[in-house]
Parts: sequence; C-alpha cells; structure tokens
Amino acid sequence: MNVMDPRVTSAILYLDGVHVSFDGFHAINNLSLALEPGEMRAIIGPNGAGKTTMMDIITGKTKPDEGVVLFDGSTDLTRLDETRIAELGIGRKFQKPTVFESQTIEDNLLLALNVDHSVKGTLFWRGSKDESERIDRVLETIRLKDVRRKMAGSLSHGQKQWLEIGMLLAQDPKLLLVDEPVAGMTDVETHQTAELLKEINKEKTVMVVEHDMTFVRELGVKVTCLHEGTVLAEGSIDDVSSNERVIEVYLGR
Amino acid sequence: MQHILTRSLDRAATTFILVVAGLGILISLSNILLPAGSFFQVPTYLVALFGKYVCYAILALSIDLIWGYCGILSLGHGAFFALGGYAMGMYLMRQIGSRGVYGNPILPDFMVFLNYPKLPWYWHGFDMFWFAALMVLLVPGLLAFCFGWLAFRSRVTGVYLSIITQAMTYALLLAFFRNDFGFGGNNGLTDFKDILGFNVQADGTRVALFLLSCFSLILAFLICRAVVTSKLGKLLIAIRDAESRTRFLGYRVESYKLFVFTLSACMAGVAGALYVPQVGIINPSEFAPGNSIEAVIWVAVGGRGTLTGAALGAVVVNYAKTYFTSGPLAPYWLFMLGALFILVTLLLPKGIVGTFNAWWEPWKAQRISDADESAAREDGIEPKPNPAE
Amino acid sequence: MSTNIIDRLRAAVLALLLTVAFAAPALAGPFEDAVAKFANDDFSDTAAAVEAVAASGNPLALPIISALQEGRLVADPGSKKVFVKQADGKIIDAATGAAVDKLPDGVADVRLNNRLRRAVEAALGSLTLLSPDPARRIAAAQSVFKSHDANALPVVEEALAKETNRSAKAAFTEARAAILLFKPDVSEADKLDAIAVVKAKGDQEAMALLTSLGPDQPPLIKTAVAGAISSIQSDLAMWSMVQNAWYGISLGSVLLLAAIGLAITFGVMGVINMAHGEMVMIGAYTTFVVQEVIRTRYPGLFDVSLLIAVPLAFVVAGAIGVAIERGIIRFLYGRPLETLLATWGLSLVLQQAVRTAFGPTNREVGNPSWMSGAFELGQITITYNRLWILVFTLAVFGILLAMLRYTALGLEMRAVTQNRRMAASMGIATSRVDALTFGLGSGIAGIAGVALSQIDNVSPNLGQSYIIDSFMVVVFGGVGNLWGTLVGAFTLGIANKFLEPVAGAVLGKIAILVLIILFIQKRPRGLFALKGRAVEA
Amino acid sequence: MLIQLTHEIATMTRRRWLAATAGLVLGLAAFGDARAQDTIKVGVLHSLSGTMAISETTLKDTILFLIEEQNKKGGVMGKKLEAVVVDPASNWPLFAEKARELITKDKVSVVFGCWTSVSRKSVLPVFKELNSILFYPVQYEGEESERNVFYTGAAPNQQAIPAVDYLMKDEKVQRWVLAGTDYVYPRTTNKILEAYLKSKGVKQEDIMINYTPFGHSDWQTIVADIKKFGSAGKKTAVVSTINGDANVPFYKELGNQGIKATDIPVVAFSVGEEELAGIDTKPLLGHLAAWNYFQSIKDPENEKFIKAWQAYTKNPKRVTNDPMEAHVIGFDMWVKAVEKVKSTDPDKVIDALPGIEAKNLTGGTSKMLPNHHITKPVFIGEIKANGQFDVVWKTPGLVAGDAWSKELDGSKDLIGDWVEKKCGNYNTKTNKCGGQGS
Repeated sequence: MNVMDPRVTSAILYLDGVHVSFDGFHAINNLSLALEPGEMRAIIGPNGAGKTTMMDIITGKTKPDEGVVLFDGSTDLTRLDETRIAELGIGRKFQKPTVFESQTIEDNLLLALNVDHSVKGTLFWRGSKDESERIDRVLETIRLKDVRRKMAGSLSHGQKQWLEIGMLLAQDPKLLLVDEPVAGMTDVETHQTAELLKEINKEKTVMVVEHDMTFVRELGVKVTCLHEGTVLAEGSIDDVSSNERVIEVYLGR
Repeated sequence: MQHILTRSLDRAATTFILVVAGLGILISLSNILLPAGSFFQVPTYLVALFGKYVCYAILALSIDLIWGYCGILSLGHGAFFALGGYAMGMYLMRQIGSRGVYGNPILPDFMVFLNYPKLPWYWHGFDMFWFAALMVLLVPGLLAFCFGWLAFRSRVTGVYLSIITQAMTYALLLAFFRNDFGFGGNNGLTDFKDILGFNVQADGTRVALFLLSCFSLILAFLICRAVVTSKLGKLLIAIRDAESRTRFLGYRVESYKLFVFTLSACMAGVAGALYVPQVGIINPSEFAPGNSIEAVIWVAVGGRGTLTGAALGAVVVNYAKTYFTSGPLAPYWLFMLGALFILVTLLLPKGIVGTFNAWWEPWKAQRISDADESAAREDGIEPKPNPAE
Repeated sequence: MSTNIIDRLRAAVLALLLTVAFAAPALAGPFEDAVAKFANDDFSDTAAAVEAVAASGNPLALPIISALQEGRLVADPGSKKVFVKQADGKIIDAATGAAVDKLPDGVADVRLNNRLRRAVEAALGSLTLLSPDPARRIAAAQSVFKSHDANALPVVEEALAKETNRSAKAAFTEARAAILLFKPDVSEADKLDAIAVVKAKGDQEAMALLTSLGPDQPPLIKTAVAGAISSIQSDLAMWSMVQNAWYGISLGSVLLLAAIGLAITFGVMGVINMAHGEMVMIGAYTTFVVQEVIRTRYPGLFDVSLLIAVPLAFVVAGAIGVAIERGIIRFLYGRPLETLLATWGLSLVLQQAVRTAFGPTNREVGNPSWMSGAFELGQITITYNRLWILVFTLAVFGILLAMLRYTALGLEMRAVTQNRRMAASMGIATSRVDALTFGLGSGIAGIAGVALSQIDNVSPNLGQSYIIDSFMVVVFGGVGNLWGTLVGAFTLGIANKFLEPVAGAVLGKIAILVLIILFIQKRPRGLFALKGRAVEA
Repeated sequence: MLIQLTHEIATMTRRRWLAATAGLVLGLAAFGDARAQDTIKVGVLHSLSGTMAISETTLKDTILFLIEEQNKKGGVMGKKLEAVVVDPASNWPLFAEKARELITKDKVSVVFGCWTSVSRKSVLPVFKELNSILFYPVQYEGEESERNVFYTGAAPNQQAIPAVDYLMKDEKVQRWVLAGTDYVYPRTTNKILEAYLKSKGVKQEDIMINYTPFGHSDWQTIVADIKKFGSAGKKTAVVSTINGDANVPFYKELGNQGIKATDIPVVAFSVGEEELAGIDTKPLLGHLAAWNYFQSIKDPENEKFIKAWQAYTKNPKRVTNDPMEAHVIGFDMWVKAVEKVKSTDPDKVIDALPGIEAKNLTGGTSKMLPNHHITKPVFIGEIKANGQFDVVWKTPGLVAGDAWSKELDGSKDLIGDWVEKKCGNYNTKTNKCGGQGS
C-alpha cells in the first residue's frame, strides 16, 4: 500500500490487499476497492464471489487475515468491533431482511435511532419530541406510516426490506452498506427502492450489493464485479456487462 | 421515576401485584387471627410452604428476565439462588451462638467436630445482618458479573452458554460438597435459631418472612416490569430476536446482557436468602444442575416472556410436586410431573399465561379502544423461536 | 508316577518345616483326629487342622486342602465326619479316602476367614513349589518372594536347578534372591547379586522388599540398596505417567461412549435430549435382562451374553428413540429449548418406569470371564474390562463414521441436517430420516449402556451420572463434529486423570469444569468449530 | 404509584374480586382437611424417587410390613395402625416440608424415616418445633442426641471401632486406608478412627485418607494408589465408608485389579445385603462388612422374620439388611412404649421409651438408652460368593451406643441423658447442659 496515494486521504472507504480464508477456502483474495464520499457503488458478482464476506469485513464481523481497511481515510476498521464501527457511521442492511419481528415498526425505528446507546441511557430513556419527529420522517420516507403500530413480523417481505432501510436511515450513518435490497420484490417495489436509494445517496455514501441487473441499471452508478473474492471488473454497467470475463463468469465455463 | 412507574403498571401488572399482596395479607391474617383448626385458618406449615413457593416465583422471574426477554438460557441459575441462600445461612449459623450442641460461641457445630481451630476468614462479618444482606446481593452479583463478562465478551451464545452455566453450577456443587471448603459439606447449614432476634420457628416470624417474600416478589416484579417496559427492555427483546442486528445498530450487546444477567443473579440471590430461613436448611444439592433445569421448566410451563407466567409457573409446578408426593399417588408422582412437562410443551407451547393471552387478546382487543393499546399487549411479547439457541 | 510321590513327600517335609515355627503342638495326633477338627466349625480348630493335615505327609493332604480352598470340603457336625466333594462330583471321606455314595443330612461347608485363607494358600504354596503346572510354580515362587522364608531355600534352589520354563525360572531366581537378601549368613557378593536381581524386577513388590530390609546393613549393601531403590523409584515414576495416561484414555473412552449418541442427537440434529442418559440406562437394563435369561435357561452362554446384548440394546433403545421422535420430538423441531423441557420430563418418566419395573436397587450384571481380571504391561496393570471398552468404543466410533460416510442413510442424514428444505425437494423423506437419526443416536446410547454396565451400577440413576459429562464432551469438542467429540472425550479423560493424583478426585473434577468454562471463552464454539459465514446464516 | 394502584382497583369490577377471593378460599381449604382419628397414624418418610430411593424404598416397605403384622395382632391399644407414606424424593428441603406435613396435616403419632444425615438434619428442627417422634434406622456419625429422635442404627462405637479392633487383632493389620465419600458420616468416622488408631500406636505415615465425591465411578487411580500403599511390606486393610452407588464400581475395580481379601481386606460400613445384590460377589470373597445384623445369622427370630418378609414382598429372594432390623426394633419399642403409657402423646411416649426392651433378630434383646440410642451386638461378616455374609466375629455382648464419641476432643466430655439430666449434650466436666461452652 502506498500511503501517498491521494485516494487514501479522500476515499470514505478504502480496501487494499484484503485476504480472508475459512479452513483453507479463500473467500476474499487480494481485494482492493475504494469509495469516494457521496458516491453510490453497486457490487455485483455470482454466488460465492465474496460480496457478503466483504461486508462482514467492513462492518467488523469478520477479521481479515491480511490487508488494509480504512474508513474516512484514516480509521483502521480491522481493529474495531461491529458496535464501534456502527457508531463511526457505517450502517448495514442484511441480505436476509433482519428486523425485530416481535416489536412494532415504530419501536424498530426507535431502537435504530443514533441516540444514547448506553445501558443507563436506555434504562431511563424518555421519548423526546425530536426523536418522534425523526421517526415520523423516516416512516414517511419508507411509506410505512399507516402501519406504524403493527408488529414488524407481520409485514410483507418487501416492506421488511424497507423497514430495514428505514432503520439505517434512523441510524443516520455516513456510509450505508445495502445487501440485496430488492430480493423478493415486485417490479414496482424494485423501482421505488431504486428511487429511495437515489434519494438517500443525495446525503450519504451508499454501497449496494445486488444480483438484479435491471435494478443496477436503474441506479445508473459505477459497478464493481467481484469474482472469487477479487475485483474482476469495474466501470459503468455497460462496460462491465460487456466485459468478456464477466460474461464468462456469469454464464459459466 | 414517575414515568417508569406509569409505564410499568398496566392493567395486568397491577392485577398481579394486587393478587400477590391480597393473598399475602389474607393468608397472614387468617393464620394469625383465626383460631387454629378452624376451617378457614391457614395452618403455619402452609404459610411456610407458600413462602417457599413465593421464593421460587422470584427465582422464576429472574430466569424469565434473561431467558424470556433476552434469550440467555441459563441452566445454572440455581447457583445464584444457592449462593444467596448460603450467605443468609451463614448469618443464621452465626446467630446460633453458643446454643449449638457443643456450645462453642464462635464456631458452628460442624466446625467443632471437624476440628477447625478458628473461624475461616470468609465467615467473618456474617454475624452482622447488614453484611450478610449485602453479601446476598454481592456474591451472586459478582459471580454473575465475572462469569458474564467473560462469556458475553467472548460471544458465547446459545447452547454453549447454557452448557457452561451448567458447568459452573456443577463445579460449585462439587466444591460445596467438599467438607474442606468450610460450608458444612453435604449437610450444609441447618438448625437455625434466630433471625434478627426473632425465633425462626415462631409462627409470627414465619408469617413475617412470608409477607417479606411476597413483598420481595412484588418488588422483583416491579423491577422486571420497569426493565422490560423501558427502551432497554425493547432492546433486550431485539437482542433475543436478532442479536447481530442490534450490534450493527451500534449497541454494545455484551453490556446489556451483562447488566440484565447480573441483575437477574442478584434477584435469584435474594430469593435464595428468603428461602433458607423458611425451609430451615441450605445445602449443596441446591446447586444440582437438575434444580436449575427445573426452574427453567417452571418458566416454560407458566409462559416464557410473560412475567406473571413465570411466577405462576413456579407456583403451579411446585404445588403439583407437593400434592403428588403425598398420599397414594406418591410412588407415581414422577410420572405425573414428567407427563406435565411433556404435555405442556406439546399442547401449550407458549405456556399457561402465553396461551391464555393468545386466546384472550383478540377478544379483549375488540373492547379496548386503540388509545389504550399499550395495555393490550399485557406484559408479554411472545418470544419468537430463536434458531440460534 | 514315582517322582510325583517323591515330590509330594518332599513338599510335605517342607510344609512341616514351614509350619513348625508356629504350630508345634499340632504334630502329635493322628491324621484322622486332625481331619475331624474341621467339623468343629471353629476358626482356630480349622487352622490347627490345616496345619496338622499339611504336615502329616498324608497323600490326602493336598486334595483336602485344595477342597477347603475351593469350598468343596464339608463336615457333619453330629458325627464329626468330613467329606471332600471332588471336582468330578464324587464324594470321598476325608479321613480315609473311601468313596461315599451320599452326603449325610445336616452337613455344612467348612468355613474360612481371611487368616485361614492365607494359611491355606501358604500350605498349598509350599505343597506346589514343585507342582507340574508352571503357573502354580510361579505363584508359589511369588509367595516365597513375599515371605522370603529361609526354610524354603533348599527347595527353591532345587526347583531352580531343574526349571526349564523361562518365567518360572525368573520367578525362582527372584525368590532365591529375596531369601538370600534376608538370610544373615550370606556373603556380601551374593547379597549384591541378589540386590541386582531384585532391582531388575523393578516393581512395587521389589520396592517393598528393599525398603523392608532395614537400616542395619554393612555400608556396601546399604549403598547398593539405596541405589536400587532410587533406580526403581524413578522407573516407577515414569511408569506412573504411563499409568495415568492409560487411565485417562480409559476414562476418555467411557466419556466418548456415553457422548457419541448425544453427538448425533444433539450435535447433528440439534435436539437437546435430556433423556439421553436414560437411553444408556435402558441399554444397561437390557444387558441385565439378557444375562438373567441366560443364567436361568442357558448358563453355558454366559460368556457371550454381552455379544447378544449389544444388538438387542441397540434395537431396544433405538426403537424407544424412534418412538420418542415420532411421539414428541417431531412436533418440536425449530424449538430446541422446548425439546430440552419435554425430554427432561421424559427422563423423569423413564427413570420412574424402570424403578417401578425393576425395583429401585442395583441389578447385578456380571463380567464375562474374558472381561474379568487384568494383565501386567511393564509396571502397570491393565484390566480387561477397561481394555475391551476402549476397543469397543473405537469400533463403535469407526462404524458410525463409516456409516455416515458410505451408506445411503448416512448420506441422507447429512443432507437433511445441512439443508432440510433442499433435501426434501430432492425426494428424501425427511421425517423418516429424522426418526432414524434419532433412533441411531438412541441406539448407540443403548449399546453404551451395555459397556457401562460392566463398570458401573445398573440402577435407575445410571443415566443421570453421565448426562452432564456427555454434554460437556460434545460442547467442548464442538457441536456437530464427531471428531471433535472423540478428541474432546480423550482430552478431558486424560486431563482428569493427570489432575486427580495431584488435586484429588473432587478438586480435579472442579478444575476440569473451570477449564472447560475458560476454554469456551477462548473458542466459543468448541474445539472443532465450523467456520465461515454459514454458521450464523 | 398509589394513584396508579387506586385507579386500577377502581376500574376492576366487583365481581372479579369476589371470584378471586372465592377461588382463593377454596384453594386453601383443599390443603387442610383433618379427618376423624379412629386409627393411629404412622408417618413413613423415606425417598421413593431420586438417588436415595435405591436404599430407602426397602425401608418404606419394611414399615408397611410391620404395620400389617401389627394390625393382624389387633393393632395398638385396640386401634388399627394406618401408614401415611410420602415421598421426599431425595430432596433435603422437601424432607423438612414433608415432615411438617405429616405432623401438622396428617397428625401422625410417630415418623419412621430418613437415611442420609443431611435429611435427618433437615427434619430435626421440624420435629423439635412440632414436638413429634422420629425413629432413625441408619448407622450414622453420632455427635447427636435429640429429645425427639430415637437412633436405632449404629453409632460409630457400635460399628467402626469394633471392626478396626477385629482387623488389628485377628488380621494383624498395621497399615490403614480410610476411604470414604466426602460427607459428614465418613469424615466423622474417619476422624474417630484416626484418633483411635493413633491411640493404639499406629503412625501417621501408616494411615492414608482418601475422599471421593458422591457417585464416583472411575476408581482406577484410587485402587492403584491403595495397591501401592499396600505393597510397603506391612499388612494393610481398607476401611471403607464409601456410600451408596459408588460401591459397585469400586468393588468391580478392586476385583479386576486383582486385590484379594487375603492381600488387602476391605471392611465396609455401608455395604450390606441390598448393595451386594447388585454385584457379582465372586471376586469379593472374603472382603468384610461390619453391621449389627446379617441376614445369614442363624436365629429363630431372624428366620421367622425373613420368611414373613419374603412372603409379604412375594419375592423368595428378597434380602434383609441392617437398617431393616433397626426399623423392626424401633417399631417394636414404639409399640411397647405406647401400650405402656396407653397414649400416643409424644411427651409421654418420649419419656416412656428409654428403658424399653425389644428382641433384636440376632438372638439378643436391645434396650433403649437414656441417650436415645440402643444397645446392639456388632458382627463382622465376610462376603460369600452367594452375596450373603459369613459372620467371622461378634462382640461378646451388646454394645451401648454412644451419642458422643470419646475419641473426639469436642465431644469426649459430653453425654446425652434424657431421663435424669433432660439434656442431649450434658457436659460431665462442668456438670452443665449445653456442650463445652457456657
């Protein structure tokens, strides 16, 4: 790694030479990637390309065997745990929508708010006007205002995806990692989600992992294709989808 | 503080408190005021028996708090109960003074015949009630804190956690069995005389202890309610249902688990401390892993994730045990108890109160307007089966 | 034939010599009087009779004393007549040797106590130093080594001179050395040689012999003895390490045997089966029933009783396992903690059921002859039952592994546990596989019960004593990994046995539990944890 | 909080309160029903489930058998006896609860029960508080003499010390292994034995003491240690206070490692006919046990008892053992005492019991002493191949049970005397009641 590389200082997320292996299986192999502040990036790649593992590394769930992972140009993420990384301002949506099913939608968002997260703070918490306004705003954005008191478990799959994105919004991070946001959605919902992400991108940096090429095309952002834990191609969606190696990987050998 | 009380005391919670307080007072008055042998008089042995049930109910609450709400299945909670009991037992032993069979003013009897030259250092201070009372909270609390600090920080979860809690209580069982350990070995501590100057066997003391247990149950219940109705309570459920989600939201999960685990251990300790003077003995068998498992079963029978259910489960199962171990059914009582456990799991997976709520709520929801929605959820949120466990 | 008589005469002379020391007055009476004393039912009289008979030189002495040792000597207290029940079922009058048709009524066994038993052994030992059976000669030489009685020296030396059997020769050499070591008028050089022989023997008995020699010795001897003692000591210390390791392996095999079944039901299926111990118990009771039937109907089959019990226990426990799965567990998949509750209830029911059916007390399960006793390997004793259990455990483990790997059922099992929905869509009858998997785990617990019946109580509480240890083993090794269970069991077993001599049985066990707790902090998913993101998916 | 409460009370309907109260009262009434007393009730407090069921179930059957026999003879004072059986389930606090229930709810006149020391300790305060009578039939560590308890099992001086004497004199034992389960009875017994052995000139290095946990099943190391200890050239014996379930694997290991009784005899205080029924005894030939009763003892009373017992249990192989005999003696004494004072009033019966004599099953007559222990003969038996014992030695007469051991510093001056001194721990030095102090 070259510290004088200008990107080190400017990139909000910077990965260089990252390796991870599980019991001899190389999940991530010399992966290097950089995200500029305010950018939206789509990550594509076949199953097992290492997309989710990459997110695990960024969010501190998995520790890389070697390599550099920097946030905001200077913070070394490999030394921090999930909680600390979340506090720094990285939010993550899981591949499988993960919301608190036995609690109301409101409460889901309430828990996501980036307010006092200490034991004492939550034990003696009293709602404030500011908090409920923020929740209202998020509910508005994710279009779940009418069902705010319903249990999250009773939502449809697509609604759960939105709720989870809503939780990311309530968390108010600088960087959003969104894993397969439109899986199981109807075309209309997919379109709405794309709009939603574009809206979010106005303020925040976003990294989207997705299989759905229509969706990726609709986002219209720079695309990185991963394969076997390393970057195969990078560029506009048209560049990438016409790349011979990408086609080979997707269509099989 | 007001807002904590308001949100803790919904209709169901208030009913629970009133029932416990009412029963407590009624039983006590009936025992004291009515003539012995009259039909409505509750004999003293029943008062002691109910006192025991109430202590078990507190233990069940403490387990429900961590298991029902936070998904931590401790198969070693009996250890905290027993440690609290031992702290109280040590106080009661010291109160015997020179009335022991050997008449030694300092050393308890078992130390005299095992030739202890002097009181071991860890027995000092237990002649003072305040110190013993402090230890009742501190010893289980500290053990839970150390244990939890290690386990939660290392992210030991699910069945691994359950098994090492079992290892913990099993190790303590073996340790307390050892006579060299200085706690009376297998015989434990017994033959108590006084508590705070009152004869432990006097009817008045028994009634007072029973009332104190009821009061402690109400207090424990209120504390649990305060916790589970707070934002922290929502978070505990969140941790139970999706632990890593809470972590990625920026919560330090281990702190929350540690807090609630320690709190729960302290409650279990208090339950043990109240239990000992009422049953008159504390010995290592309280550490037996089977006891802890059984306590978890009370909670499951009553309804996991419902505080009233936990307390009710403890009373129901123990009443069944009392009932079945006497009379012509005595040789077969294990069949009945075993069958009860199997049938409850198969037919009432949510436990008694959970099932009742599921059946009652839709009907009630019609009557209650949306304005009062928070009450409609009773005090329970049905636990979702957690595959991680 | 003639040499045999001479041998006997010699032996009788020796016996006479041996017994003079403490039995002088008994010499007087005729042989018949001595024999009649057996009928008095008094231990002192019996002792006197043994001495007198052994010293009599009568050819009936050996049969009488052997009969006494083996409980075949009976006496009629009324008529004071004593009879020998011969091994072939014939009866002879002990005093005359005449055959008798039928025992009179009221005869009773001539009773022995430990002191008498030793006297009988000693009498037989001296009668058998020159026995044609090498095993008996060795035993006799060993008893001389222990008693190092100088009177036996001439016979020992004679025996040594004509001995051809190697082990017997070694035993006689050692016996001679022991005698010389304690004999006062032996040259220093001979004594030093004797010390070297004893040192070479190098076991506990040699050690005991040397230490009991006492301090009043010439300096040269003293140093030689001290040197021999320290050399034996360091030898024995080394052997005690080996011994601990063996004990550890043996304990490990017991733990493994108890845990394998759990590794399947709990490790592979994720069912927390608290009734696992009861499956072990059922296996043990199956063994009991099998032995009971064999004892009453086919006594000749006793030695193969375990071989019959193993498949039966597997079938019985396995069938009960399938019934449990079909009746209870299958309604509880996806709710693992509820299975804990239900199976706990079940374990109470099963325990009480066995208690009601078989009674609360222990039941006797015998060791077949090939599992009784022990053999010496170097300086350690290896008992056959432990050895067989180790072999059996490894065999069960191997068969199980092979089954999971190479059979259709094994393949289906792995498929269902890895991805139930996928397996179902590929046409695997998942519910059948579930039932069979649970049955397999229970069946293996059942055959564990057969083996454990050989070393432990067969009582309704049998299962309870293994359940906690089994869970520890599985969790320590890593849930879902059979190799982890294997390594876990042996690690815990060996660690326990090395801690036990240092810390004592109780503290050793506590230390193991604390170590497990700490170890889990280090590796929260056991020794052989599955890694990767699949784990938490 | 108060506001909240009153609000809730007000909103609760009156009807609900009524229903709750009614339910409560009915529930409570179900607990305490006292039936008319036309029989004399006898409480049986033995575990029928759990770890102790293995030993205690037989004792429950014994009492039921004795009650049936007594009723055939017309009961006591013309009234039939009625057994009240409860199951304390090997759970010590439950023992106390059940004792309380027997005395208060069932109004039993006497209780026969307990096996372990801890269960006795657990119920002791209950019997004192409610002033009832307990007959305790098991050999125990002594150091106790309570007004409400009658100890019909052996005190240490009626079992341990005669056994050691026998080994010393008859077997010329010089080296001793004291092996026991780690609880009070072995601890105290070994303490007493250690003091006794030292007073007989045995050196410290010739005594090895070893404790194991309950239910210990892996005896390899300890048996090897015993073997090592025993190969030091001196005659060695093991005095075993190993309890219950741990005995079977212990004896199996002994047998397999080839320790024969002629080399290192083991004398046990907790192994009787019942325990041996679960072991193949052939390898154990000649190992010893010390008891106050053996089934094999030739005596007409004993033979009559065994016959009746086997008929009652419909099992011709059912064995008898020492604690059963203790119950037989205790039951007989209680019946005699009740008939003497013509009352089941506990105070009267307690005062009447000392001095009462009852035939034991070994040809003698045992007597209740003022310290509430009884006189007993002591037998040493050797294990035979058929699972029975062969008596090889017996005390010349009956031995009086000592409540307080003379070998222990803490208790050598104490005596129990409920007849003259009315005191369980009377100090003969200071002539005061109440132990050593004050």
